[in-house]
Amino acid sequence: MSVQTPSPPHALQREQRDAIVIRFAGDSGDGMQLTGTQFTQETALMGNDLATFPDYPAEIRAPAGTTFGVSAFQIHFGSTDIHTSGDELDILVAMNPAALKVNLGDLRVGGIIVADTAAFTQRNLSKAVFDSNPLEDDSLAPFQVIKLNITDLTKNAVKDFGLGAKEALRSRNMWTLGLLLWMSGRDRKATIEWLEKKFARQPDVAKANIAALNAGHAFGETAEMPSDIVVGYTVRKADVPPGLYRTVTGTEALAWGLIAGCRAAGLRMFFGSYPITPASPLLHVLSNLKRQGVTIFQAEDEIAAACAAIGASFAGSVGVTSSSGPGIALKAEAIGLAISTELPLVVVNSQRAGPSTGLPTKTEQSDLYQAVYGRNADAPVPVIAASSPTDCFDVAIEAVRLATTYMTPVYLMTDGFLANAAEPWLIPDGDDLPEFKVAKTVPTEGFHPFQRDPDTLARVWPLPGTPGLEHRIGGLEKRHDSGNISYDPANHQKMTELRADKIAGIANDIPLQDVALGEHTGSVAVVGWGSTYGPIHQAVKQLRDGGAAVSHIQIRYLHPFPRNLGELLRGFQRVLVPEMNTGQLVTMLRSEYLVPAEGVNKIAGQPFKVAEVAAAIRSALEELQ
Amino acid sequence: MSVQTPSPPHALQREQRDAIVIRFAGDSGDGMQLTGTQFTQETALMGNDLATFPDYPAEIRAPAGTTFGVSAFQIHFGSTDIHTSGDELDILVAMNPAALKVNLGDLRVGGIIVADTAAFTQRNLSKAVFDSNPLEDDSLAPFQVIKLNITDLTKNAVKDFGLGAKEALRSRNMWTLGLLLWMSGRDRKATIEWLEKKFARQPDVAKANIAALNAGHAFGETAEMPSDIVVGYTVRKADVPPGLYRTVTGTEALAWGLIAGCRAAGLRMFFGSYPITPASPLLHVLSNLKRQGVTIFQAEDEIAAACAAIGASFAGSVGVTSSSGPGIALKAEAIGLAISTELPLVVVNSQRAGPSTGLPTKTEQSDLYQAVYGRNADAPVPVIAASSPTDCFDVAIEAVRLATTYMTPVYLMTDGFLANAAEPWLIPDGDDLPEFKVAKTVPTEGFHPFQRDPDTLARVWPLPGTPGLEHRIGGLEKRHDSGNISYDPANHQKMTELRADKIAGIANDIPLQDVALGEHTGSVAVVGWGSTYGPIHQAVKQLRDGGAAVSHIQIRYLHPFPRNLGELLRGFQRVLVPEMNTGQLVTMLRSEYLVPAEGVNKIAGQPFKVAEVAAAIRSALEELQ
Amino acid sequence: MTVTVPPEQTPAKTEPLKPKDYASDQEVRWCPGCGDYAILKATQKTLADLQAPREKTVFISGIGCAARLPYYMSTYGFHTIHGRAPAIATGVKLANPELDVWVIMGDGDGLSIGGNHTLHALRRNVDLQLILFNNEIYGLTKGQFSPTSRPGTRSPSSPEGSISEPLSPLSFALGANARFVARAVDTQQSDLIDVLKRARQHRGASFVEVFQNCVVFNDGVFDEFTDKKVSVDMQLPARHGEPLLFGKEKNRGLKIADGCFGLEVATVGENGVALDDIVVHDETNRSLAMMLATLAPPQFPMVVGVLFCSPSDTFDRQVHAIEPVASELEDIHSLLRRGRTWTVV
Amino acid sequence: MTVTVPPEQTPAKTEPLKPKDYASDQEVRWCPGCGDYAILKATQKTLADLQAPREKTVFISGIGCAARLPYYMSTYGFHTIHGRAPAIATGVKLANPELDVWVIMGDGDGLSIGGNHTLHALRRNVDLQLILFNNEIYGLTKGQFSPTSRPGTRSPSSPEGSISEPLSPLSFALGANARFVARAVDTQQSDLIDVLKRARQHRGASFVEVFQNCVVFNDGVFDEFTDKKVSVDMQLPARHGEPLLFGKEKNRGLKIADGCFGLEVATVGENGVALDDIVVHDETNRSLAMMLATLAPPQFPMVVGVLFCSPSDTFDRQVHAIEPVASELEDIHSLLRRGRTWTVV
Ligand SMILES: Cc1ncc(C[n+]2csc(CCOP(=O)(O)OP(=O)(O)O)c2C)c(N)n1
Ligand SMILES: Cc1ncc(C[n+]2csc(CCOP(=O)(O)OP(=O)(O)O)c2C)c(N)n1
Ligand code: SF4
Ligand code: SF4
Ligand SMILES: [Mg+2]
Ligand SMILES: [Mg+2]
Repeated sequence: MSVQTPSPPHALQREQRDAIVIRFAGDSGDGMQLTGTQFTQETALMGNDLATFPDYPAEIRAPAGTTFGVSAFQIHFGSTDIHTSGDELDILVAMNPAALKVNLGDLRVGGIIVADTAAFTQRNLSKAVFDSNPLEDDSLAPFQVIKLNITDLTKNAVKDFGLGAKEALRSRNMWTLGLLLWMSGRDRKATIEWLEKKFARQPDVAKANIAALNAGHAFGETAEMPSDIVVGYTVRKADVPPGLYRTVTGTEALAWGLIAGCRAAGLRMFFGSYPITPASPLLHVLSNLKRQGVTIFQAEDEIAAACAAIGASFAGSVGVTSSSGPGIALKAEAIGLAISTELPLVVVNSQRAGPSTGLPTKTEQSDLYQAVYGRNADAPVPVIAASSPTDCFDVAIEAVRLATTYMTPVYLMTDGFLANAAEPWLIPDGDDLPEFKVAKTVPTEGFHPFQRDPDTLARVWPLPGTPGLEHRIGGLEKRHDSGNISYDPANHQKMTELRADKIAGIANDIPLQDVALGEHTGSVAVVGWGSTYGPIHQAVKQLRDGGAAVSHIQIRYLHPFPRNLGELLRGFQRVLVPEMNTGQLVTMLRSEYLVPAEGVNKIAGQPFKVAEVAAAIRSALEELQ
Repeated sequence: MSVQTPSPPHALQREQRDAIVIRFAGDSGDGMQLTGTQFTQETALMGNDLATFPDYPAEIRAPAGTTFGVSAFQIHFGSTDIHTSGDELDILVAMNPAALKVNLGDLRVGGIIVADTAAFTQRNLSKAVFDSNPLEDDSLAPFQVIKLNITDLTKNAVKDFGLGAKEALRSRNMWTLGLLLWMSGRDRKATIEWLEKKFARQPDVAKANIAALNAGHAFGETAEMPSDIVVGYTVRKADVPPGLYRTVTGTEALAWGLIAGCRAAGLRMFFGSYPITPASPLLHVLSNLKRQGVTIFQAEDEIAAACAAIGASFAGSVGVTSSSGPGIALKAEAIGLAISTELPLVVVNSQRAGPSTGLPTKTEQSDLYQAVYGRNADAPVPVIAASSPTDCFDVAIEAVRLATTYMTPVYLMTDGFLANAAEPWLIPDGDDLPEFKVAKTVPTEGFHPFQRDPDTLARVWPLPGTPGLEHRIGGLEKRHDSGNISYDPANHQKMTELRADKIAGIANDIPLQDVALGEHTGSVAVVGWGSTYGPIHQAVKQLRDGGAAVSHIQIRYLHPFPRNLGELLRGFQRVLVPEMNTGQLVTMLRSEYLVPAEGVNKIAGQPFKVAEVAAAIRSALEELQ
Repeated sequence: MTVTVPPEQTPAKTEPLKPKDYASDQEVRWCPGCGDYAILKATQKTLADLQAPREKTVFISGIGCAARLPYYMSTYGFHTIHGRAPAIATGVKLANPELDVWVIMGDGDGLSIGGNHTLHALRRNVDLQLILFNNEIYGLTKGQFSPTSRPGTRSPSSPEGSISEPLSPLSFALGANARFVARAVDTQQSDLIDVLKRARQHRGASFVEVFQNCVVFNDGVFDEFTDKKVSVDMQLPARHGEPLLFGKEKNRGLKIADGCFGLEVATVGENGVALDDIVVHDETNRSLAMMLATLAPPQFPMVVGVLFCSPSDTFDRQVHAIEPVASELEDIHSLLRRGRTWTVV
Repeated sequence: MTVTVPPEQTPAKTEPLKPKDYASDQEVRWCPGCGDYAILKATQKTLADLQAPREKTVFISGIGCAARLPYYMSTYGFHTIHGRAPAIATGVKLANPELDVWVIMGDGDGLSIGGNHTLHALRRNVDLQLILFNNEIYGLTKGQFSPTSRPGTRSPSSPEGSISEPLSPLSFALGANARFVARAVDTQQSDLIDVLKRARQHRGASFVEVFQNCVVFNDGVFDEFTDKKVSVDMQLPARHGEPLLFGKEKNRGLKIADGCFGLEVATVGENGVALDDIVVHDETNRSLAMMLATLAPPQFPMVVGVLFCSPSDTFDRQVHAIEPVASELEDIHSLLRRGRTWTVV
C-alpha cells in the first residue's frame, strides 16, 4: 500500500504517524465547523479511518472574541481503527486568543499550535482574560508554536477579487484549511468542487475562497514554514474492508436507517417532532427527504408531535417522534397511550446534559432511567441504543422492526455526541438490508382489535379504510378477548401480564450478547452502552495489549436485556460500567442480575477520554491483586 | 368495659363477635356511599376500630340495574385493631340483582344476604344476566338469605309525608341502614341529626328519611325477622388509647397535614391542580379550606398546575401540586426545573390503575418507578409514601418539611384506596405538632442565590420583594459559587454531584427503618410500602400467631432509603415484597442492596386480601423448610 | 398518497345505511337524560343522510363524558387521552387523507388542557370536523368548573363560585383563524344535523360548538335560550344571505349600532327601523362573525347556525402535494449513495 | 396578603434610578444587531421612567433568545422552561400580588408550545405584562419556522417553504378575551416605551406584540413596514379618540367599507372623503380592535400602539379577596376538631 501524500517539490521530511488529532478552534463566526467538515471529507477520501467531534456554544452568536463564543471541531484520523475523536491534540488551530485559552489544556506537550497573530490584539486578549500575550511571553514553551499573520496572508491571497474587507476575512478559514491539508498531506480537490458548488451564484466569493485555500496550501508547500519544527505528517491509508464508502454523522445514519426500516416494513413513515437541541438535526435531515415516503410534521409542541405520530400509526404509518430529554418527558403520557393501545411508535431521544435545560449543546447519557422507567403505571417498552454514528443506521432499522413486529413504542437512545460526530461508513448494498414486511390484517370471523399472534403476543393492526375491520380502541383497560372496555379485576391482571410478557418475549428475538473485545470470562468486564463505545473500546484494547484479562461488553438492547447477559457478567471478577451519568445502567444490571456492578461516572457534558476509562480499569485491576 | 348495645326490649340472643365485615351494594343511584358513610359514623361513635373501602363505577351514572353500575361501600369494624376493610363479608346488602351478582363472590360461606325482593324483577335479573331468580332457586344455599320487600316497607314508612313515588323510593337506603344498624347493635342518633341538617330546607324529605330509618330499625327490633337465622350481633368497643377521635379519609388527613406542614414552616400554601380521578377529592377538600392560608388554583392543565406551584415557591409560598399517574407524567419536565433551580415543591400522586387511562377509579401502586426515576437527566428527589388514611396526615407534614428544609421537590405517594378509605383518628394536640420555621434569607456581603447550608446542602431561599436580594435563576446549569450560567464541564460535574449528595444526605435526617411487627431478624421479612400496610400487617400477625419467624417492615422513605435498611433486610433468609404492581420497590431494593428480594404482585385494581399475602408468606416459609 | 378522494366516491352499498347502522354493539353509558344522547343520535343520522362509508369514517376523542362517543359508533374510533384528540386526529388525517376524521371534545378537553392543540389544528386548517360538546362543566370528573363556566359557578372546586371570565369557544376559534365556525343545540336535532352536514362538507378544519346539557352537574345552564318556551325569541338562526332576524314574528333583528362598531337589537317597523336596516348575514365576513359570536342573552339572542365559512387550501392537501406516490420513491440503495462517496479496493 | 399595592407606593429611593441601574452585571449574549437589544434597552428605560422598585419587579421567561432577557435585568428574574412562563408567572403573582410581574416570550415560546398558557393567562386576566418578541422564527434552535412565520418561509425544517396560515398574535389575544392588546416595533424606542408604560399601568393581563428582527435567521421580515423609508406610510399609530390616520401628510386613513363590515384605506380630500369619514379610534371597542388587528401590508398599513384597552377586575385580586390575612387564620388545633368527634375515656 503506497503513501498517499502528493510528494512535495522539494525534499521536506515528513513525520510518519499512525494517527493524528487536530482541533480547529475559533470564534462562532470563524467557520470552524465548515473547516472541520471539509478537512474530514478530504481525510475520508484519503482512505483514513476517522472520528470527529464538533463542539459549539449554546448561544447562536456569542459576542466575538469571548471564551463562551468559541466553536471547535476536532478530528482524529489514522491508519488503524479510530474509535474516538482523540484524548489529546497533536495540532491546535487557534484563530484567536479565546480559542487558545479554552483549548490549550487538551494539547499534548510538544504539540503544535497554529495561531493567527493578527487576532491577538489587546482587545481580544483581555476578552479572553490574558494578562499578557501568550504568543510573546513564554507560557507556550512546552509546545511548538507556528505564529502566522493568517489575516494578512488571506487578504493578500484574495485581494484581486474585489471583496469587501469583511468578506475577504471570511476566507481566513479556507487559508487555514489549505495549510492544515498540506501539513497532513491531504488533497484539496473535494473542497474546491464544494466551494464552486456552494458559491455557484457568487463566483467571486468562490474564487476568493479557492484562492485562499490554495494560498494556505502553497504557503506550506513552498516551505515558508519555520524550519525548526516538524510541520509535515504522513498518515497511511487505514486498512479497511473494500467497498463503497461515505462519511456520515449519527444524524444522517439515523435518518437513513429510519427510512430503510420503514421500507423494510413496507410502510410510509410519519415523523412528528418539535425543534430542540441536539435533536433538531434529525428533523432537518428528514425534512430534506420528504420525497422518500416520509411525512414530516413540525408540531406545536412535543406532546402534539408524539400524539400525531400515534395517530399516524393508528392509520397505518410507522409513527416516529424525536426529541431530547425535556421533550421526551412531555411525551410520556402519550407514549402510555401507545403502550395501552399497542400501537407502533419509535421514540428517538438525542440525549443532552441536564437536568431541566441544563447544557443543551453538551452530551450526556442520563435519560436511560426515563426511557426504561419514566412512565406512570406498569408500562414496559423496549429500549435500544446506538454506539457510534454508523451504528445509528442499524439501530434505527431495528427500532422499526421491533415497533412493527411487537406493536409497541420503542425508545431509540442516541446523544448529542453521536448526533454530530462523523465517521466513514461502508455503505451497505440495498439487497443486504433486512426485510420484515408487515402482514395486512384482513376481516375474519370474530375479528377484534386485540387478537394476538401467539408467538410475538403482538395484537393485529387493522387499518382504518378497510371495510369490515371497523373497531374502536382507547386507553381504558380492555377485555383480552374482545377489546371492549373492561373493569374486571382479573382481566386487568391478565392484560398487565400480557403487556409485560410481550415485551419480555423480545429477548427471544434478539441476538445473544456478544463481547466486543476480549474473552467471555476474565478479571474485569467493562460494560458500556451508547456513545461510550469508543473510549471503552480503546481503553480495553490498551489494557489487553498490556496483557490484562479485560473485556469490553457493549449493550445495544437495554430493555429487555439479551438472555445470556447475566451469565456473561458472572464470568468476571469485577464489572465496571462507565456512563456519562451518575449510574443508571449499573442500577439496572444490579437489580436484574444481583451482580455487584460498579459505576464509572463522568457528568461533564463531554465524552470520556480513553485515559479516564483506562485509569478506572487499571485501579480496578490493582484492587484485584 | 360495658357492651354498648341498646338492650332490645325482648330477649333476642345476639351473637358476640370481635369483628364484622358488611358491604352495602346497590345501583349508583341507590345511595350506597351515603349509607356506608353514615354506618361508619355510628360505628365510630360506638368506639369500634374500623376501616372502610368505597368502590364505585367509572361511569358517572351507569344505566340502572347493570353490573358495571354497581356501587359498593364496605366496612370492617371490631373490638380489636382493624387494619383492612376485610377479606370476606359477613353481611352483604344487595339492593338489586346486579349488586348480588358482582359481590356474592366475596361473601363467606354461611354469611348473610339482605336482599330487596322488589328489585329482583325479570328486567333487572336479565340485566344482571341471571337465568333464574337466585332468591328462588337454590343457588344461594350456602348462605343465609334475608328476603325483604324493602321497597314496599319503605313506601309504607314514608307514605304520610306526601313524597312522589320516585322520592319515596330514595329512602330505601335509609330503611336498610336502620335495619343494619339494629342488626349490628349501633345507635342512629348521629344519622338522624345529619338528616335533619342535610334536608333542613326540605323538612318533609328529612322526616321521610328519618321515618324510613326508624322503620328499618323497628323492623329488626320488633323481631319481624326470620327466626331460623342469627340476625343480631354485638361487637365490643375497641380497646384504643383514650382521647378525642374523629373518622378521616386519607384525603382529609392529607389536606390537614399539608396545612399543618405549611403552618409548621410558617408559610402560606399554594395548591395548583387539575381535576383527575382519584386525586380530585384533595382539590375539593382544600377548596373548602381556602380561608386557612391556602391559595387554590385550578389550572388549565397539569403542566400549568405544577408550573404555577413552582412560581409560587419562587415567590415564597409552599408550592403543592396534586394529580394521579397520567397527570404526574405531564409534570415531569416542570419538576425538573424545580430540581435544577432547587425550589421546594410537594408533588402528591394519588395512584390509580394504568397504563394510560387504565381503570381510573381503581387503586394501584404502579407509579413508584415514575416517582423515583421518571425524569430526564440525573434528577434525584425524595419520595415518601403514606400507609393508611391517618398516616396521610404525618406524611404530608413530613413532605413539607423535606421540601422546605432541602429546597427540593418531594413526591408524596398515596393511592385511590387511601384517598377514599376512612378510619378513626386520635386527633393530635396542636402543640404536639412539629415546628420547622423557614429562616428568612437576608442580604449579606457576596450574596448569591446558590449559597448553601453546609449541613443540608440546601440553597438559600431569597424572596422576591426583598430589597438587596434581587437575583436571577433558571434551568441552565449554574456556577456553584455564583449561580451564574456556566458551561464549564467541571462545574457541571460538581453541581450534578451536589444535587445528588443533597438528596442522599436526607437519609441522615430521617428515622432509622423500624420493624412494624416482629423481630429484627428471622426467616421472612415482608416489606411493604403505601396502602399494602393493612393486609401485610394482618397476614404477618396471623403467621406470627402460628409461631412463624416473620416480620413486617413498612417503608415510608422510598428515596433515599433509611440508612439501616440494607442491614435489616440481610437479617432475614427471605425478603418478600407485596406490591400492587408488577414489582417496582423490589427492583429498587435489589439494586440498592443486592439482596434477592422477591415480589408478590397483584395488579387487579384492588387491595390485597389478607389471605393472599398470608398464602404467599406460607409458601415462602415452606420452601425454606 | 396524494389528494383527498371524497369518501362519497367509494362504491356505494347496495342497501342504504340507516342511522342504526352507524351504532356499535356497545351499551351507551351516559347518565339518563344527558344531552350527549341527542348529539350521538344526530351524528348517526347525519352520517346516514350522507351515506358516509363506515370504513372511511374515524371518530377521535380525548377523555371525558363527551369523549365516550366513538365507542358508540360502528365506524373506526380512537378514544385517546385528555386534550390531545386534535393532535392525534392531525396525524390520522396526514397519514391517510382519504379518511373522514371527526374530533369529539368536551369543553375541558378541547379548551382547557387541549386548547393549544385545538388552536393549532384550526390555524393549520387540517381537514377535520372538530365538535365541541360544551356543557360548561367537567362532567366525567364530577362537576368542577371549566373554562367555559359562567363566573360564580359553584362546584366542588369552587364552593364559593368560580372566578374569571369564560372563554367564548367561537371567538377563540375565530381568533385562531378558523375557516368554519358554527353553533347548535343538542336537542334541536334538525338544526344540529344541518350544521354537522355543513361541517363535513367543508374542506378544512370546521369548528362546531354544541350546547350540551349536563343533567347531573350543570342542569339547565342553557335554558335561557334553549327552553322551548323562549327559544324562538332567544335564538337567532344565522342563514347566509338572509337578514339576521329572530323572534316569533321574525320581526326583530340585528342592526348596526350607530356611531360605533357594534350591533343592536331592533324591531322592524318600530321607530323607523326598516327591513333594510337589518344586517344581512354574510358567512364569509370574519368581522361580522366575530361580532355575532360575542352576542349573548339576556340583551341579545344567541346566534346559532353557521356563523363563518370561508374555505382555503387545507394543510393535509398541501403536505401531500409535495410527496410522491409510493411507486415513485427512489430506492434505498441509490438513496444511500447520494452525494460524495469513495471506493476502497 | 390582600389587595395589590402599586409598587410606586413603596418608599422612593433618594437617588432616582437610571436605565443602567436596571441592568444586571451579566454580559448580554445575543447576536450582534439582534432586535432583542433594542427591546432590552426600552424595557430598562421604561422602568427608570416609572422609577419601578427593582425588588418588586420580576421578569419571568420561558426558553428562547428572547427568554434570555431576565438575566440582563437587575430585578428579580426566573428563566424557566419553554412555553410555561405565563403559568409560572401566574403562580408568582398569586403568591405575592405586590410584585410587578413581566412575562417575556418568543413567538414559539408564547404561541406554539405555550399557546395554551398564554390563552388562559389572558382569559383569567391575571395582572401580568405579557410581552411577545415576535421574530416569526425559532431563533435559539437555529431558525425553524414558527406559528407566526409567513407561508412559504424556507427554514431548516421547511426547505421547500412552510405550509399553513400564520397565527395573528393580536387576533388570538382578542379571541382569548384579552383586556389590553398592543403592538410596537423593536427599534422604534419611544413608541415602544409608551406602549410598555401603558401595559404596566393596565391592571390585568396586558398583551404586547413587539416586532423583533432576527438578523441571523429572518432578517428583514418586517422591512415592509419598519424600514425607515416606508414606515410612516406603512404604519398607523392608533391613538384613542383620534382618527385612524397615517402617511407622511397624515391624510390617509381608515374608513368603513360600504356595504360590509370592513375597513378600507381612503385619502382625505380625495373623491369626496372627508376627515369625518375616517374612523376615530376607540380602544374600548373590541370589534374595532379585532378588525384593526387583522389589517396588514401591502393593502393596509400595520396598526401599532394600543389597539384595545378595557380593564376589568383581575383574577389575582378576586382570588385574594376571599382569603383572610395571616393573622385571621383559624389555628390548626381547632381546625382539626371541626365537625363530628367523640371522646374515648
Ligand atoms: C391528563 C389527564 N388529566 C386529567 C384527566 C381527568 N379528566 C378526565 S375528563 C376531564 C374533563 C371532563 O370535562 P370535559 O372535557 O368538559 O368533558 P365532559 O365530561 O364534560 O363531557 C378530566 C379533567 C385525565 N383523564 N387525564
Ligand atoms: C420542552 C422544550 N422543547 C423545545 C425546546 C427547544 N427550544 C428552545 S427555544 C425554542 C424556540 C425558540 O423560538 P422562540 O420561542 O420564537 O424564541 P426566539 O429564540 O425566536 O426568541 C425551542 C423550540 C426546549 N428548550 N424545551
Ligand atoms: S355527567 Fe353530565 S355530561 Fe356526563 S354523562 Fe352525566 S349528564 Fe352527561
Ligand atoms: S438568533 Fe436571531 S433572535 Fe436569536 S439572538 Fe440571534 S438575531 Fe437575535
Ligand atoms: Mg364539559
Ligand atoms: Mg421567535
